[in-house]
Amino acid sequence: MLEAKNVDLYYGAAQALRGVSIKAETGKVTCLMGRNGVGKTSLLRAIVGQKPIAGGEIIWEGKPLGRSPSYDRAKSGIAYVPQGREIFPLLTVKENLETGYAPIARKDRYIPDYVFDLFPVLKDMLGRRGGDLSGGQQQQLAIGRALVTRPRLLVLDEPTEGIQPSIIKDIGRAIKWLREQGTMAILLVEQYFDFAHELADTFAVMDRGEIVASGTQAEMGSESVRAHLTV
Amino acid sequence: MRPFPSRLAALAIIALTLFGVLRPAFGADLTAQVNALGQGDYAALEKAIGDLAATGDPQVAPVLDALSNGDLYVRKSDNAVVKATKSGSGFTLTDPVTGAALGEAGRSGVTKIKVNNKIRGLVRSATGSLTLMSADPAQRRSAAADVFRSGDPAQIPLLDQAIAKETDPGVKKIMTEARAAAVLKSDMGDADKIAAIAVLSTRADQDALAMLASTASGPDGAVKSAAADAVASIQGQLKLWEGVQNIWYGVSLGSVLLLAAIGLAITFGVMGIINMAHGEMVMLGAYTTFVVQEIIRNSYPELFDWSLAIALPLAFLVSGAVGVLIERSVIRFLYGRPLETLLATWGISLILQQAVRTYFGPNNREVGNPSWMSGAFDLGNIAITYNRMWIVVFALGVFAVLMLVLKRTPFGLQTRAVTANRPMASSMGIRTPLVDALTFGLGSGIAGIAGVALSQIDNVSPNLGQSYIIDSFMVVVFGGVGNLWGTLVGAFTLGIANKFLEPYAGAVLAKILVLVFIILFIQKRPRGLFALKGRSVEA
Amino acid sequence: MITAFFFRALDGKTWAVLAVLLGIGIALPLLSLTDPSFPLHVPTYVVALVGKYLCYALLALSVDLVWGYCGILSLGHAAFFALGGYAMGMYLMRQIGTRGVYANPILPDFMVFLNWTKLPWFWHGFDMFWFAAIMVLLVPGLLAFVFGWFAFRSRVTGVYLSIITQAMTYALLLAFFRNDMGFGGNNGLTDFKDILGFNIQAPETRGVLFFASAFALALGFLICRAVIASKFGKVLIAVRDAESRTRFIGYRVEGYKLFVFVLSAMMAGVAGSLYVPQIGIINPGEFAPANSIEAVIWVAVGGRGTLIGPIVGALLVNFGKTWFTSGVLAEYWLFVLGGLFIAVTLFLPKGVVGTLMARARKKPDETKAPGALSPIEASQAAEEGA
Amino acid sequence: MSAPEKSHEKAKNSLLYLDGVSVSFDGFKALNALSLVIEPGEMRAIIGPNGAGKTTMMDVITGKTKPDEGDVYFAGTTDLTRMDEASIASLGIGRKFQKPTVFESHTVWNNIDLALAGVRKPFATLFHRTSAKEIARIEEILATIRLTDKKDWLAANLSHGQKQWLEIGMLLAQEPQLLLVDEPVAGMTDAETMETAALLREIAKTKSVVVVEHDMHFVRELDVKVTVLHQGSVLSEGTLDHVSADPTVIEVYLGR
Amino acid sequence: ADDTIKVGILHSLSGTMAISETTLKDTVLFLIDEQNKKGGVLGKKLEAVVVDPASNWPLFAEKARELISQDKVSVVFGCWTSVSRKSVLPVFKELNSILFYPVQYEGEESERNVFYTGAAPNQQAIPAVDYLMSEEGGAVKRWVLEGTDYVYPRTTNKILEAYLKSKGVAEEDIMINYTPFGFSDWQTEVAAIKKFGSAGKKTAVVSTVNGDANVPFYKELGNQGIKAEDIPVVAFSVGEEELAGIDTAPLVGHLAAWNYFQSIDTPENEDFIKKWHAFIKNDKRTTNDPMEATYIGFNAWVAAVEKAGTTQPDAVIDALIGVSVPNLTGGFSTIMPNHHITKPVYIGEIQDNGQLDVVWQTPGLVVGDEWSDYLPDSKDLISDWRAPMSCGNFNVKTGKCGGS
Ligand SMILES: Nc1ncnc2c1ncn2[C@@H]1O[C@H](COP(=O)(O)OP(=O)(O)OP(=O)(O)O)[C@@H](O)[C@H]1O
Ligand SMILES: Nc1ncnc2c1ncn2[C@@H]1O[C@H](COP(=O)(O)OP(=O)(O)OP(=O)(O)O)[C@@H](O)[C@H]1O
Ligand SMILES: NC(N)=O
Ligand SMILES: [Mg+2]
Ligand SMILES: [Mg+2]
Repeated sequence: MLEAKNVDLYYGAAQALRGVSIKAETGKVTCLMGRNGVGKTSLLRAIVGQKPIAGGEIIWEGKPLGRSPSYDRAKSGIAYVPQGREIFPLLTVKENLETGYAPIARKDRYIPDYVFDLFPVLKDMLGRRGGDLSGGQQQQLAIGRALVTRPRLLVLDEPTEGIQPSIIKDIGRAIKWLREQGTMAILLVEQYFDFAHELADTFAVMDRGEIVASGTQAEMGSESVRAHLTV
Repeated sequence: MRPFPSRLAALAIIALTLFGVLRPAFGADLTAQVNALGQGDYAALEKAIGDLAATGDPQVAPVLDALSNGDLYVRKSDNAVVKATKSGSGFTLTDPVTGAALGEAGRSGVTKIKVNNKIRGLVRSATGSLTLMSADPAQRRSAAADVFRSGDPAQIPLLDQAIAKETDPGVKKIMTEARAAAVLKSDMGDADKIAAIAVLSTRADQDALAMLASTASGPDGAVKSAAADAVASIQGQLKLWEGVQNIWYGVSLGSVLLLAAIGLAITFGVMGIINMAHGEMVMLGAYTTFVVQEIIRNSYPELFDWSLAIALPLAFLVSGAVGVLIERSVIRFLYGRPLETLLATWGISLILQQAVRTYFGPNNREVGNPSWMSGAFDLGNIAITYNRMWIVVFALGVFAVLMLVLKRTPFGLQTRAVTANRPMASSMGIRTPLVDALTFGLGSGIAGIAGVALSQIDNVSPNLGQSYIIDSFMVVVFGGVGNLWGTLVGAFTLGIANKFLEPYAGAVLAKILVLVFIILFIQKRPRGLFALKGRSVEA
Repeated sequence: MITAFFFRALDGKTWAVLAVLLGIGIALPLLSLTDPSFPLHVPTYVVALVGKYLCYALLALSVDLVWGYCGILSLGHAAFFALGGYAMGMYLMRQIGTRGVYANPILPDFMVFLNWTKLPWFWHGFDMFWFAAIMVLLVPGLLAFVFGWFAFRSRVTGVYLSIITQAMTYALLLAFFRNDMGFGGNNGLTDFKDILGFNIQAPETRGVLFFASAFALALGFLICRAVIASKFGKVLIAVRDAESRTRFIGYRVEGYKLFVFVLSAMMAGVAGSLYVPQIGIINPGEFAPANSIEAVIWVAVGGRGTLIGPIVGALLVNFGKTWFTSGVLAEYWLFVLGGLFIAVTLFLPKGVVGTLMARARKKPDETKAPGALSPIEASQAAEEGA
Repeated sequence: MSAPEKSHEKAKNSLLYLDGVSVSFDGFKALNALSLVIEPGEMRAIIGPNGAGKTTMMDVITGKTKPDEGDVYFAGTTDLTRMDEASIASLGIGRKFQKPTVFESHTVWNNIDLALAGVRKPFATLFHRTSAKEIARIEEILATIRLTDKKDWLAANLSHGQKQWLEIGMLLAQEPQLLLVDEPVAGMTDAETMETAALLREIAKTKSVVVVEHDMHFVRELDVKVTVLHQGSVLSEGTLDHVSADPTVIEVYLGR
Repeated sequence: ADDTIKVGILHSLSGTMAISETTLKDTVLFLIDEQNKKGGVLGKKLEAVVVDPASNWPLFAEKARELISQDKVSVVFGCWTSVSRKSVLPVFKELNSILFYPVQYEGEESERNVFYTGAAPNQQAIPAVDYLMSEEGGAVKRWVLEGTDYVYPRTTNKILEAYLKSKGVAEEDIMINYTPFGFSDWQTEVAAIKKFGSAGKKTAVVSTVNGDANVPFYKELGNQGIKAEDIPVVAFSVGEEELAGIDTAPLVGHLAAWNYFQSIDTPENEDFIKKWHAFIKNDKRTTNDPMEATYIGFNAWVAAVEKAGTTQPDAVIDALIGVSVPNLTGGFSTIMPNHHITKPVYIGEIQDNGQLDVVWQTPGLVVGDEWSDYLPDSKDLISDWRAPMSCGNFNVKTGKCGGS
């Protein structure tokens, strides 16, 4: 289980996160929502270690992560699908997937079949350069790449952004399938409410760097979530 | 030993010649003649050499060799000519003819017999005729070559004898050519000369051309026209060879450029660091070679031929370690600020240069060529020097290994991922600091081994790096940043272009033209020869 | 229109810089003419030294205009500097007239002893100051125009552009080295006697040249300021940050680049032309790629994308060089200088001026001076350091 | 393939006319004989699978990519394939990029100012003074994109979504005749999405708009003719309901 | 302080020229040390002021100005390349000080403030060619003039070309070629030399190749098998110091022309070398010609100061003319009115220990000729800095002193 407690984060002097606390449990999808610029991405970057936090702590599987670098967090089972995908453009699709070998045991260094089952396009495109793929293809690659590290926490930042409906459905199915495996905590940032609603076990809503509402799907009616998202 | 009066010596020579050339002379007679070498000025020396040669005694050859090598001295006490080798502060003396030990002498006890180029030339043609009959084919070969060069008609009878006895076809050919050369200079009949021209025209090289050309400018007649024809045909062939030669020189220059640039193709091409200290990494490799050779020279001289093999891994380690140090202490704070790497690495380059200057001194250090890196062999009509050839082979080898590392190993993959997007690579679990350090270390290490090779053809001085840095950047950029194949093709293209221009435009203009060519070429292909393509690059 | 153009640039800071530059330009030469016992007396040595620095500062300013504001990292700007210098040198050379060692009224000495019989065509006209003055602007400007016209039209950018500018200056270096070119080979042009009829070594002449350098620098600063303050300046920064995006909103990027590149080359040319009479020699060494790189380094040390930065950087680095190359440090000065460069990059990432300005501003979210390090770069650096 | 004159004829009454446009990258056909006509004042939604060639089509129209073959005409007569990006933009074709690209070290205000219709030539910009009218216009746009309070922020400091808005603002500032909008609502909340739709509908009253989007709610909200691209050519065209019922569209795009 | 006499040292300690110039800095320090051991000059100790002009020509001018006007040195020993000398010249003239220039150069200069203790072309190039043309030198008939593309080789080759032609050498028997500074790929050039030399006539190369380019040049000569017996190369810029960086075994027999060799066996030289080794604490360090030129210049200055009784430049400049000091090769060198000196000329052959053995020498001393007799416009010029003429470029035809 991942637990962030009272996290503060600054860009220069501007505070992007103010005492944010959130939990993501294994086998569940935790969905973080909020309008543009409220700090969702910032929180995720704090969790994966791309941005140091100024206050609070982030605890993963009982141990505080402190200031450990991203690659150590990856080794401890945290995988990240960033906003904007961040595919390695000059690496082929296959090579992009293989970058996930770094934190895992030698015997696990193969691409699990379910990656191709979930995203069949990747199989056809193994030899093409990642940077040449279309946006939707890159998004699938980014998720696939994260899965190669066999994560126990999957952090996804707006995975539906710019993706065609059928693939959104595929991604939705993929996330569901991953949840059903029960081995993985999934932290999902999403703007697309219908999509989030279908997947989320628990919700958290952010505004201006703070969590303004949180609770399980049942506790938080969809209307109350929506209300927080209107301008 | 009492010196013979020289008149007596002269008499002895005449007597000996009458007895027949191949009869061994008496040691005593020879000794007198040898002693004549130390009796006067250059003119006297020339005469003494001529006299010795005229004995036709094979024992004379080593004596003359020693003379030419500067090993003959005059012992002051008795004016005897001795062979001296340095031992400690003095010399160990031996008899030049018999090789018998003659004891020691202090530095002031002997004076060297000075030789100059003219003397050396004389000695060479003299030993040529003396060793034509030697038992060693290599010696006969070089003797024949010497006779060929001197083209002395007086040697024709000797050559005829030698050719008759010769069993080695290669040597026989040279002897035949030597004979032809001599015939052309002799006053033999037209038929003989035309036959000689035919022999020489099959040789078809610059030397043959020179001999035929002087015949062709002689008096009119059948000989002249035959020579003129031969000249024309040789000139045609040489033209062709000139093209081949330019290509080879270009390839060789290209391989030097490749070596100089290949480390930069990693630190700059792959990692995006404008690495102005690259040249200094090359320099460190060259100095490593110097240190290795210095130790070998002082302690294990028999290992000298292995010096480069020993220096290679060491240079890789030294430059690589310095690279890692630089990356960890400076460069790592500059990722994402590529332009500032220019400033910092410039500073590093100044420091490294001055450090080497302070430690090793500002002067050139001597790095020798092992025997297998010295000299040349002929391929058709071009002389291929061993050092250049091995450097071509070496450059291609380094390139291949590097290509394998980057394309076929997990480390290569991680390197490419890290340099493309450091935070994301880290999130994929790649230990970016380690990969960064190792990649920069690899680039620097490769530069170091390039330094080992370059020490074989260039100065080893604190300025070594500076002289390659601009060319290296040109090659990497011309080939297309980030593409190793580009660096390879770029290096050879620029090398060959340069060498084709040089004979016509001269070295300076050729270099200018190549630079202009690069500028124009980049207009056509703004991202180099092997531009990276795709939308990611264009954004 | 023109006055409005300059007027807009004249904010308080600009006034201050102009005042300081012109003040120095007047005060230093005057003080150097005072009696050595006068407490504020300035030795002529200092005037000569600072005069040289001012020319370097103008060169640095010109580099910053293209690099700091338009993202064109020119590694060949010393070429424009040198060409301006050569144009001036040719004028000074022709002023020698019969006072040359061979007393040839037309041919400079180096042509005489290499057996030239007539003046090459490109030397004509340089006996007139106005002609030379035009050439000081025209030759570097024209080279920059032709070079830039091709390169910008072909969309050569980034390191590719940097390297071909380096190739350009390197080719010129080699070309000017050739005695056949008619510019005096590696010895260059030297042994000048007078300029506009005044003895070039007279303290008064030196004073005027010094003032001219300070004035040129002030003028250059004002022009840059005005360019940056205009909408044109905003477009430049846009080009620097996202060139292709700028095209898509309708700006013809090559035109903008060409304009600043030529402007900057002319500034560099003027710097060179003032440098030569004060130094007394111009030779192909000025084309050396290392010189161009050094100019870039002055800018980086001072702070790229600030107009004061390059001036401060040029003064600082060159003063350091003067200082370190004498006395006890003489044999170790490269360690000091190299260390300085590393320290600046690591500890003053925006350069001396850039960092001071950022510190003065404190509030990070405010508009920052255009062109200081982009926050992306800065934040990435911060993260890496963390 | 139609002769140039003929296509010219057909192009006459259209604002944007693409005929038989093909583009390939290293042998991969991104556009395959694509034909498309936009009438003056029309708003058109373009949908299609990821990789169908939608962005590439915009690249072709705006001069970023030169087509291997085919015709692209603007306002009937202007051959866009012969023009560079800047001239095409000056003709009145504005574009919002899929990945928001703004001038990071400019303030939000300056980003809009740069995009503002008006001077484009170097000398003109050198002596240009921002007029009161222009200031008013910038403020108006800032209000529209809700970045008024961030007008002095550097664009680099904006979040992803804020950059999207800023880009839309820049597009508005250009006042183009034809707006090419690539995925404007990606990363926006549902409420913002609806607002954007309203904004585009407003614009479409006077301008022509081509919108690429994957958000079906948004496309429905636009309520315009939809073109479905697939593998570089038109797969289906019509109302949203019409194309949504097309089994191949469901197969390749909408999914089940 | 006033109790010392300051001596400026203006040699590059960094950059491309450090390789040659650093030794000269040490030489001056060594000479100052020796002089101080003898009690200094005029009862005052000498004090060295060392600066580093860093192989940067404008910096040379700046540093010269600093030495003269800030440090108030009485004399400066410095410069190697001609361009550095040209660069500091205006400063020495303006501030009226004294420069001793210790390197062989192209001539065509005689300035009141400069004393040229290196060889002029007639003290090096012409005797070398004379030797090669002689029977003993191999009776060379065909000539390659190979140089680095800058003023010294260009001028020297102009002079040699005129000289060779005056000796009846035909145009087609002279090949002139230039390469850039620091040139390192000599394959084409060496092949061309080989080809030019295989035309049947005895051929020699006169090399004015500069500095670093020599090592790769000689390596290529060795590897392509050009032997000194076939095509000797005589160099004017290669001395013991340069050879220390090369394996000389393949080069034995190639030549150099200088006014001094380390191998020259005189008591003065032996003493000099011994003390030098002690000073520099390294008995492998070589000595070379520019060091001797520095030695001569330094001693001449000391003698002139003693003679004038002051370090005041005008007095010392006047006093210097006619000063005669021992050189290291067993004779005396005299400062002539043209500010050049008299020197013997030696031709040495490279030995496998990196030393040069004298194979020939001029019968007497040669006076440095600043204005070459083989250049049409300079042959009418002479220089005499003694009053009343006091002119560096007096035209004997027009009877006027050109220049100012
Ligand atoms: N590199 C940065 N430097 C300075 N400020 C930043 C930086 N990145 C983000 N911010 C600011 O921090 C705040 C939070 O940004 P963040 O990217 O976390 O938002 P978000 O919730 O992910 O928004 P979106 O939905 O648009 O992606 C925003 O106001 C943004 O302007
Ligand atoms: N520069 C390029 N080099 C190689 N392939 C390219 C390039 N640009 C586009 N492609 C390829 O062309 C195809 C079409 O890409 P395009 O970006 O136009 O798709 P799209 O319809 O906009 O998709 P999305 O909805 O995901 O944005 C993709 O498969 C892509 O990989
Ligand atoms: N004077 C010289 N050798 O440049
Ligand atoms: Mg976000
Ligand atoms: Mg797209």
